[in-house]
Amino acid sequence: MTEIPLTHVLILSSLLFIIGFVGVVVRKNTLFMLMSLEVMLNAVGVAFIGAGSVWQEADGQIMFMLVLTLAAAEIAVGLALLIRMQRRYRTLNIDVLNQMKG
Amino acid sequence: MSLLASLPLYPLLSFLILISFGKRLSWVMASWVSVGAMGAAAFCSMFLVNQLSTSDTSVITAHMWQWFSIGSAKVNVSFYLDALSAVMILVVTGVGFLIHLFAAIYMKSDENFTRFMAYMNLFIVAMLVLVLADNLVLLYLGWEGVGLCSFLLIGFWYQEKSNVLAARKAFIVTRIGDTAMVIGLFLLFKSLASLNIAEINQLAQTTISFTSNSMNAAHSDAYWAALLLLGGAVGKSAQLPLQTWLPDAMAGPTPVSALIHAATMVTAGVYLIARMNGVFLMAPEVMNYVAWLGGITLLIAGVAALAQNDIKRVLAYSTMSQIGYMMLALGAGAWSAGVFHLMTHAFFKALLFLTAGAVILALHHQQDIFKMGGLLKRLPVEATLFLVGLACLIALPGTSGFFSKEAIIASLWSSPTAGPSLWWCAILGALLTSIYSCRLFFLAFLGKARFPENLVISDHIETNKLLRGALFILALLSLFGGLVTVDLSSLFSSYKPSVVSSIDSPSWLHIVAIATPFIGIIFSWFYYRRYRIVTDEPLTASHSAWIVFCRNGLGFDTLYSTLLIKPYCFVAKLNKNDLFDQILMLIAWYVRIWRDILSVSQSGSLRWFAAAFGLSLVGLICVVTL
Amino acid sequence: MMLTFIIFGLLLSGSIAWVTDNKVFAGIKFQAKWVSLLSVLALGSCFLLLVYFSNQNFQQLQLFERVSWISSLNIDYALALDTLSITLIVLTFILAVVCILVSWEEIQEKSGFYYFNLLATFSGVIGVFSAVDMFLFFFFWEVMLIPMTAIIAIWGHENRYFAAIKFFIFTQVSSLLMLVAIIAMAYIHQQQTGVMSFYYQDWLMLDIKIGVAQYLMLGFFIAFAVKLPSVPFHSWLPDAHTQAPTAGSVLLAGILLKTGAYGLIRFVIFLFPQASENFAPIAATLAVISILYGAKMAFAQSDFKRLVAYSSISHMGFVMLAIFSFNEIAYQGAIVTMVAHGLSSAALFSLAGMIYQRIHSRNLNDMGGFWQSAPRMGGFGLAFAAAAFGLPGLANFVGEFLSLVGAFQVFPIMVVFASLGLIGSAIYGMLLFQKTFQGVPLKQVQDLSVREFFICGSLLGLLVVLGFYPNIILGYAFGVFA
Amino acid sequence: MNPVENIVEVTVFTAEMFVVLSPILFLSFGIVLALLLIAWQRSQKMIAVFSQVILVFTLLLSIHLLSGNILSGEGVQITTLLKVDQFSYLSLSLLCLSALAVVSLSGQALKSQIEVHDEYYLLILLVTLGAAILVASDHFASMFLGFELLSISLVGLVGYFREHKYAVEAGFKYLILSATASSFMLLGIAFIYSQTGNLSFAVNSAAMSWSPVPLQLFNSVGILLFFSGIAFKLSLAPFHFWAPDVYEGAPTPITLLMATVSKVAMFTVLIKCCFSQGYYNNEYFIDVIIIVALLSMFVGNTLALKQQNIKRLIAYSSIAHFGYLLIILLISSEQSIDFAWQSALFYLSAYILANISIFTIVLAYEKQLSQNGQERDVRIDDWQSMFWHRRTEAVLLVVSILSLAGIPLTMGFIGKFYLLNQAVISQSWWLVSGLVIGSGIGLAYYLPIIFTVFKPSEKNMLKSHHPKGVLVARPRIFITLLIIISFYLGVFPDSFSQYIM
Repeated sequence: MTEIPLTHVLILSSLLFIIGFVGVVVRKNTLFMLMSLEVMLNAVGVAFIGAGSVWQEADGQIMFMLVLTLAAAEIAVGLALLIRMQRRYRTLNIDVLNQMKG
Repeated sequence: MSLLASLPLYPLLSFLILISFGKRLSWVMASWVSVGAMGAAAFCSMFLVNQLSTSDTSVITAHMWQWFSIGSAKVNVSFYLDALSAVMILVVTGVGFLIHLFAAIYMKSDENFTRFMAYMNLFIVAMLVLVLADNLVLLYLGWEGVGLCSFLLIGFWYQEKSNVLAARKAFIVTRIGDTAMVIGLFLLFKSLASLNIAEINQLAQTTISFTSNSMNAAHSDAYWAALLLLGGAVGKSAQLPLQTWLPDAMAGPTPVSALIHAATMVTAGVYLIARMNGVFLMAPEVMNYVAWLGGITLLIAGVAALAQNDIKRVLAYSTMSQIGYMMLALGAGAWSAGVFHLMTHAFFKALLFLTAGAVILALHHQQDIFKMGGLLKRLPVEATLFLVGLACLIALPGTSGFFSKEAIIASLWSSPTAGPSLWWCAILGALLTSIYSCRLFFLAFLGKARFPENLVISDHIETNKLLRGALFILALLSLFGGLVTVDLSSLFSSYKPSVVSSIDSPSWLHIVAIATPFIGIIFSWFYYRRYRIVTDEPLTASHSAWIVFCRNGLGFDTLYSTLLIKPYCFVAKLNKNDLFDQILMLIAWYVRIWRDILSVSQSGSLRWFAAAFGLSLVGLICVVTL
Repeated sequence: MMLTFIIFGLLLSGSIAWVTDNKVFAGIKFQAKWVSLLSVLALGSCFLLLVYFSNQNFQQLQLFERVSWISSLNIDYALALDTLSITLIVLTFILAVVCILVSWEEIQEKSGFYYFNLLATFSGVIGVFSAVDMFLFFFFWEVMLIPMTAIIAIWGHENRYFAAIKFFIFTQVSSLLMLVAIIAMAYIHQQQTGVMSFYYQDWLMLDIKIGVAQYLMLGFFIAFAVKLPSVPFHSWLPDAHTQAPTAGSVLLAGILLKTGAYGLIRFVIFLFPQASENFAPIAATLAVISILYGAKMAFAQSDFKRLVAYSSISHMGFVMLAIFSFNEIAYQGAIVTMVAHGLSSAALFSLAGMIYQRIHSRNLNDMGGFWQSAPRMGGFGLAFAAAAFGLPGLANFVGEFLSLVGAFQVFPIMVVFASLGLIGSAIYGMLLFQKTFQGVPLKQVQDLSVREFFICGSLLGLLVVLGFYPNIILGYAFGVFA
Repeated sequence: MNPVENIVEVTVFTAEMFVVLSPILFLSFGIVLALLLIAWQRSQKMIAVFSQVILVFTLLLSIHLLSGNILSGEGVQITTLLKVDQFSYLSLSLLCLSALAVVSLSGQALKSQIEVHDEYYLLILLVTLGAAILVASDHFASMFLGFELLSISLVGLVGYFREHKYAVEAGFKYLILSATASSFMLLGIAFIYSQTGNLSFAVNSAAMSWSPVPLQLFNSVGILLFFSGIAFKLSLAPFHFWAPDVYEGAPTPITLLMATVSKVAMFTVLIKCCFSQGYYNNEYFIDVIIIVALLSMFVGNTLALKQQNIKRLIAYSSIAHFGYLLIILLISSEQSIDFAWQSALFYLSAYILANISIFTIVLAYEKQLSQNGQERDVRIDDWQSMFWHRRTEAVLLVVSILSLAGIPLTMGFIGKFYLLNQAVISQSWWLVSGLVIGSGIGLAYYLPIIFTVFKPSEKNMLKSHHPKGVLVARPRIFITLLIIISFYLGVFPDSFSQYIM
C-alpha cells in the first residue's frame, strides 16, 4: 500500500485538533466539553502514530499509550467534578461558573 | 587694627548691642548708644580725612582678611580710602550723625525704637563698606546690605499693607539693578581677570581686547561692562528705567527718607560710576547714555514734582531730578563737578527733609501740603530753614547749590559726550526746580492756614536745643558748603576721548544759567498767586487727567505693571500645579487605564479563557512568522 | 575599619534607640531622642578624629576598606574618602544633629522607630558618600531610600502615602537605569580586561567609545538628575517636602539632594569626561530652566514648605550649571553652594516646622504679622530668607557668585539667564518673609524656645561664618579638580 | 542520524545511577508507604507527620547528593529518560522545601472540616513526585509524565474543600484549561518528533536544518506549541487567564503549592529543554520569548495595581516575576549557561522564600478571620497596623514584599541584579526596559501594602483582629528564622551561590 506522506498525517491531526478545540470553546454543556477534550487528545495520538511510523521507531506508539492513560485519568477527574457541579448548581451549563472576576 | 578698618565697627557694634538687648534698653540708653556710635564714626572719618590730606601717597588702605579667591584673583575684605571716598565718608557719617540726632527725637514715641535705630546703624555700616570697598565684590556686599536696610526701614511700620508693598517694590526694583551689576562683575572678571577696583581702572585703559570690538560682537567688552554697571547704578539711584520705587519709598519714617533717600543710598549709583570712571571712559557711547538718562530723568522728575500734593513726594522727585543732574555731570565727563554736587545736595536735601519732618510732626503727621498753609507765622524757625534749603535747591547765587550746579551746567556745552541739547535740558530742569520749589513754599508756608483751628502745634525745634543746633549746622553747611573747593580732578584720569572736537562754549552761557532761577521765581510768583495770598475760598489739589498722570510718576508704574508684573503673576498662577507634574501623572493615569481594560479581559468565563488560549497562540505564530 | 564602624554604628545605635525607647535600665530612663543625639555626636566626633589623624592627602581618593563581598561577580565592599565626600559627610553630621533637635517635641508617638529610621538614613547617606565600589554605591543608594520613605509615610502630614510612593518610584526607577549602566560598564571592563569589576578606580582607566559612553553617561545622569531635582524629573520634591515631617524635609533637602550633586560630580564628570563635555550644553540649559522654573513656581505657591522646596530646585540648578561648566572656579562654587544650600534650606524647613507646631498650618494665607509677637523668630526668618536669595555676607552668595563667575567663562548667555534667577529668588524670598512675618498680625505666636533658638542660632552662625570666611571649605576642598 | 543504531544500545542500571536517583525513589516509595499507612490506621495527625518525614528525608538526600561531588560537572544520565545534574537537584531541594512548608502550614486549614484528610497529603506528595520527575527529566516522555502527574493531582487538590463557594469553579477551570494546554503541548511534541525523529533533549536539534522549508515550519510551530503548554503552567502573559481565578478559588496552602512547586518545576524543565536543545539560537523562539516576557511583565504588574484580594495579587505578581525570569532563556553563548542557571535558581529561591513567608501570614489571618466568623479571603486592609500589634509577622511581611519588589537588603534584589546582569550581557535592551518599567509599576502595588501595615489602627479595629501565633508549632522561631534567612541571603548571597558552583 502506497506510503502516506507525513505532512498529510500531520495536517489530519491538526484539523482534528482544531475541531476538538472549537468544541471546547463553543459547547455550553460541560459533558460535551470533556468529550471535545478527548477529541483533541486523540488527534495528538494520530500525530504521534504517524510520526512514529515515519521514523520506524516505537516511540510514537509508546507516547500514544501514555496519552491514552492521561485522557482516561483526566476524564475520571472531570466527571467527578461534573457530578459535584450538578449537585451544587443543578445545571451543567459551563457559564454558571464565572463568579470570580477582576 | 588701623583706624580706617575700625570706622564701620562703631555703628556695627551699636547695631549688635541694640539687636541683642532690644526691648530692655530704655529710650535714653538706646539713643545714646546709636547717636554716640554715629558721632564716633563722624569724628573718626574727619580725623581720617585730614590724615589723608597730610599723607603723601593720597591713599590709605586697610587689609582685614582674604574673603575668597576666584582662580588667581584674590577677593579680600580690605578698605581703600582716597579723595573720592573721603568725600563720601564725610557726607555719610556727617549728615548721618545729624539725621540720627533728629531721628532719636522724631521716633521717640515709637515702641520698637531700638529696632529702628539698629537698622539705621546697620545701614550706615553697609554704606561705609560700600564706599570704602577696594574690590567690586565687597562693594556688592555693601550694595546689597544697603538695599536690605532700605527694605527694612521703608517697611518699618509693617502693620499697614501699603508700607509692606512699598518695601517689597523698593527691594525688588533695586535687586533688578543689582543683578545687572553682578553680570557686569562677571564680564569684568572674564575680560580683565581681576575684580580689584584700582586694577580694573588701570587695566581698562591698557588691555586692547577689553576696549576693541571683538570680530563679530557689535560692541566691545568695555561697552557691555559699562552698560551693566550703569544698570546697577540706575537701579540704586532711582534713575529712568528703575525709578518707580523712590516715591513709594516715602512710606518709611521721615529720618529714613532723609538719610537713605536723600543723602546716602541714592548717591551710591553716582559713586559707583565715579569710582569706575576708568571703564566708563573706555566706552564713550555709554557715557552719552548716562548723560541722556540723567537729562531725561531730570525733566520727568521735575514735571512729576509739580503735580504732587504730599510734601515728602515733592522732595523725593526733587532728589530724583538732582541725581539726574549728577548723572548728567558724570555722563559729560565732569567727574569732580558731579561729586561736588552730590556733597552739596546731601546737605541741603537732608536739611529740607528734616525740616519737612519737623513740620509733619508739628501738624501731627499731616503730609498733604493742601492741608497746610500759613505756617510762616506759626512755625517761623522751620519756615526760614526750609527757605534756606529751597534757596540752595534752586541754586540762587552764593548758595552751595549754585556753585555745584553751575559747575555742572558750565561743563555740559563743550563736553564731547554731552552737548548743547543736554545743556538746554539742564537749564529747563533748573527752571522746573525753581517753579516747584516756590509752589511748595507758597502752599506749605504762605496763604491761609488750612489745617483745623483747634490743632495744637507742638514745635519741637523750639523745645529741643539739640535739634535746633543740628538743623542750624546743616543750614550753615548748605549755605557755605560751596566755598569748600574740593578738587578731585587729580583723582580722575585726565583722559579725554579726543574723538569729537570740543566746540567752544559761547559767552552768554553763564548769564542764562544764573538768570533761570530768578525767571522761575518770578513766573511762579504770579502763576501761583492763589496759593500764597490769604483768601477764604477753598483750595484743593486739581484732579485733571494730566495732573493725575504726572502725580503718579508719568505712568511708569502702570506701564511696568502691565508689561511685567501682571504677565508674571498670570503665568505663575496659570501653571500653579506644575506642568511637568501633570505630564508624569499622565503616565500613571495611562497605566491605570490599561489596568481597567485588562481587568475587563479577566471576565472569569472559562470558555473565554480557552478561546484566549487559542487566539494568543495564533497571534504569536503570526507575529513571529511575519 | 573605622569608617564601617561609623556607618554600622549609626544603624546599631538606631536600633538601640528603638529597642530601649522610654524603658528604664539600671535606673536611667532611656529616651530614643537622647540615645540617638548622643550616638550621632559621638560618631560625628570620631569621624572627625578619623579624618584628622589619618592625615592622608585627601585631594585624591584614599581607600579605607576593601573586602570581597560577592566573589562570583568580583564585587567587593570598598570605602574611600576624599575632600568632596568628607565635606559632605561633615555636613550630614551637622544636619543630623539639627534633624534630631528639630524633631525633639514634634514626634511623640512611636518615636523609637522614628529615630531608628532617621539614623538608618544617615548611615545610608554616609555609605553613599564613601562607597567606591559601584555595586556598594548602588546598594547604599537604595538603602537610604527605605527609611526615608518610612519617615515620610508614617509621620508625614495629610496625604503622605501618595507623596511617599511618588518619591520612592521616582528614585527607584531612575536608579534602576543607573544599575543597567553600572552593569554595562562592568561588562565593558570584562571585555577589555578579561575580568568583571565594579571598582571605581578600575573604571577610571577604561577608555570607552564615545557612542557607548554617551548612553552610559545618560544612564547615570538621569538617576542623579532625579535626585538633584532638575526640571523634568523634579515633581516628586514638592510633594515629598510638604508631606514629610520637619526633620524629614530637613533631611531630604539638606542631604539627599546633595547625594544627587555628589553623584553628578563623582560618577558623571569624572567617569565620562568626554561624553559629559558634549552633553554639557544640554545639561546647562536644563540647569538654567530649573533655576528659572523653580523660582517661578516658588512664587506661585501658597504653602510654606512647597515654596521652599521649589527654591531648593532653583538653588540646585546653580549647582548643576556650575558642575557642567567644567571650570575650576565654578566647581568650587558648586561645593560651597551645596554646603550653603544644605544649611539654609535646613534652617528654612526647621522654621516651617516651628511655625507648623504653633499654628498647625503651612498655608501662607493663615500666617501674617508674626514679627509682632515673635521678634526673634522674625529676625531669624529674615536672615534665612536672605540666605535663600543670596544676600552677600551669607554662605549662599559666595557659592552662587563663584559658580556664576566660573560658569560665565564657559556659557555667558546662559549665566545671564541664570542671573534672572537671582531676581526670581529675591521675589519669592521677599514673598515668603513678608507673608509670614510682616503685614497685619492674625495670630499671637509664642517666640522661639531655647532649643529652637539654639538650632536657628547655630545654623545662622554657620552661614555667616561660611559667608565671611569660606576658606574653611575652599581651602580644604581646593584642588580636587587638579 | 539513522534511527537503527540506537536500538542496540543496552541501558544498564548501574549502582551509581541508583544512588543518584535515590531522592526520587525514596519519595515514590514513601507514597506507597503512605497508602499502606492509610489502610492500617486512619488518623489525620499520623499522615501529616508521615508525609513531613518523607519530605524531610528526600530533602536531606538531595542536599547530601548536592554537597557530595557525585553530581560533578555534566551530570549523570539515567536511561534516556532522566538526566540529573546539581542544578536539577538544587531545584528538587527547593521543591521539597516548599512542599514541606505547604504540608506544615495546611495542618491548620484542615481542622475546620470534620472527616480525616489523608488523601490531601497523598495528593501533595504526588504533586512533589511529579515535580521531581519533571526536574530530572531529559526526554519528552518523562517530561510529559511528570507534567501530567503534577497537573491532575493539582486538579484534585484545587477543588478539595467542597463547601467553598468557588471550589467547583476553580477545579473545573484548572482541569479544562490544563487539559487543553497539555494537549497543545503534546501536539507540539508530536510535531517536533515528526521532524527530528528523536524525543530526548540531549540530541541537539541542529539535525533539522537539512529538512525542506515546509517541514521546518512544522518544527518551529511544534516548538511554539510546546512552549505555549509550558507558558500556560507558568501562567505567562497571553496564557495567564486561569491563574487569578484558580489561585483565589483554591484553598490557600494549595495556592502556595501551585505558586511555588509547579512553577519552579516547570521553569527548571523549560531551562533544561531550551539549553540542551539549543533553542536560544533559533530566532523565532527568541522573538516569542521576548514578546511573551514583555507581555507578562506589563500585564502582570498592571493587573495587580488596584487588587485588594491577596491571593489574586500574588497570582498577578507571579505572572510578572516569571516574565522577568524569561530573560534567562536569552543567553548569548554556550559558556554562560552556568551563570544563567545560577541566576535563575537564585531568583527562584528568593521568589519561593518570599511566597512562603507571605502565605504563612495569609494563613494566620485566614484562621483568625474564620474564628471571628467571617468566611472570606484575606484582603490588604485586614493587615492594617499589623506592625504595631504583631511586630515579627509584620517585619516578615515587609521583608518578603520588599524582596518581591526587588529592593536591596533582600534576596529579591540580588536576584533581580543577576537577571539584569544577564539581560545586559545578552544586550536585549527591550527586556531591560521592560524590567525597569515593570518594577516601577510593581512598586505602585507593593508599597501600599507596606504602608497599610504601618498605618495606625483605627478605633473600631479590635486587637483580637490580629492572630495570636502562626499555625506552625512554635510560630516565633519559624518566622524569625525566615526573616534571618531572607536578610542574610540578601546581604551575603555568596553563601548560597557556592552551593551552585
